[in-house]
Amino acid sequence: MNEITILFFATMRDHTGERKISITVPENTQVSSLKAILAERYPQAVAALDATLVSINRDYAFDEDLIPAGAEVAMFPHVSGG
Amino acid sequence: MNEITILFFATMRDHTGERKISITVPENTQVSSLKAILAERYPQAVAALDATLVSINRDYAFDEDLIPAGAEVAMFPHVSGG
Amino acid sequence: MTEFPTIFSITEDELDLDALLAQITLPSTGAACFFTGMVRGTTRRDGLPPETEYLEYEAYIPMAEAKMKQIADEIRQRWPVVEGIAIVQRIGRLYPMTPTVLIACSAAHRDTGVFDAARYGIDRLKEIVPVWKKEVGSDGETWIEGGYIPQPGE
Amino acid sequence: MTEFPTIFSITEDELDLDALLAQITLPSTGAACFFTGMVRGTTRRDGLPPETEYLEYEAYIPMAEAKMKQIADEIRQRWPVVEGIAIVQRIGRLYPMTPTVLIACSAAHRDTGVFDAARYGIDRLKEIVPVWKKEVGSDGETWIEGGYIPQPGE
Repeated sequence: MNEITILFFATMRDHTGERKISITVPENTQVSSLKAILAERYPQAVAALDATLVSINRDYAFDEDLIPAGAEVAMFPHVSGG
Repeated sequence: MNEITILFFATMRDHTGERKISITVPENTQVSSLKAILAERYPQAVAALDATLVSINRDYAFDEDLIPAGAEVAMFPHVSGG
Repeated sequence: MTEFPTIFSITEDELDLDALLAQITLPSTGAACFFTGMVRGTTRRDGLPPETEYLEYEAYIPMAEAKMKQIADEIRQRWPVVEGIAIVQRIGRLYPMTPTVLIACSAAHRDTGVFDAARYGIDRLKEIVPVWKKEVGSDGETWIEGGYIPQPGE
Repeated sequence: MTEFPTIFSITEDELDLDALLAQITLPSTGAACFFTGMVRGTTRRDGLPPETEYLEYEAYIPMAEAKMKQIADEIRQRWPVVEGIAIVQRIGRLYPMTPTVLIACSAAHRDTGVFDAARYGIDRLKEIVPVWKKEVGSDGETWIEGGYIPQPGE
């Protein structure tokens, strides 16, 4: 099992009600599986999790990407800086 | 006869050795004739007068333009601001 | 080869354009193009309040700075003659008419792509730098969302 | 219609980009593009000294300001959505790395032509605004001359 950190920003923070959590996931967990795990934990955030952008260790990540041990994962909506 | 002012800038000032002069020219003097008058006055500046830009009352002027009474004429090289 | 300055930061402080320009000016530099974004107080858009009281900006700071660095690298690859690059995003509560973001590129001359490079920089910032803003006005709060989906490798 | 700010000046004072940006920012303004020119200390050109000690700028001030006003009018004609325009030329003795000229255009959004408008502004300034500069270096003085011949009506 791998311990990972998940950060939520903007609307993802609003939907989950969390800013930062630590969870344990099986080794070789894909981003898509992590979203499924979180959908169970935050049922009110299912639609948002479906559309969320994801980063792993500060790089954009995608459904098939594997989450390494100790990863800093972040979930957030489309960016809108400027 | 019309009294006019002539300002010299940059290399035109260097060539004529003057910053500002007042001269009297015939009515309906064209820019080209004014250059000829000045070429006689500043023989060392003949080549420069040939290539000079000219303004009348702060607008660019050209060889055939007439110089009105009381005009503020200026003579200067190609601009190089920035 | 001269070391060309690259500045990227997320800050809560006021932008200081003159200081940033000085930081991207080398002895060989003759031209710079800046883009700045400001909070609009009045905007016409369907379904949103017409008057903005303020915007609340937040960022995923370490990733945002990494992505700014990446944008600077992309600019240098596309416009190798660019000398200095500054990319700064201000966050926090920002009121109308306040500058929020700056992209500046310097080079020896103006015909080197500095205008295109700055334009590219702000376009990319709005695509991949993790910053978000919430508009607060008389009718409540609205998150503003971009429309870009980053691709693998971005 | 809102009165859009137009600033044009010849000055011996330091440029203050932040103050100029504030002057061309309206409540409806969301974007601005600036161009600044700086004195280059090192330039590679045949027949000229490689190191510039300073540049000496002079202007025919009232005509220069009139031509800046004309450039602002031309910009508004070509890019009617431009809101604020600032055109400032600094004169006097200016040392390497010093900003000498600024063109800034603001608008509601960045895709309104502000980059092209600022680019147009500096190109036109170098064509028709009566300002001249003399380069002073270790090898003596050299007047720098532009190559543009204004046409009737310019």
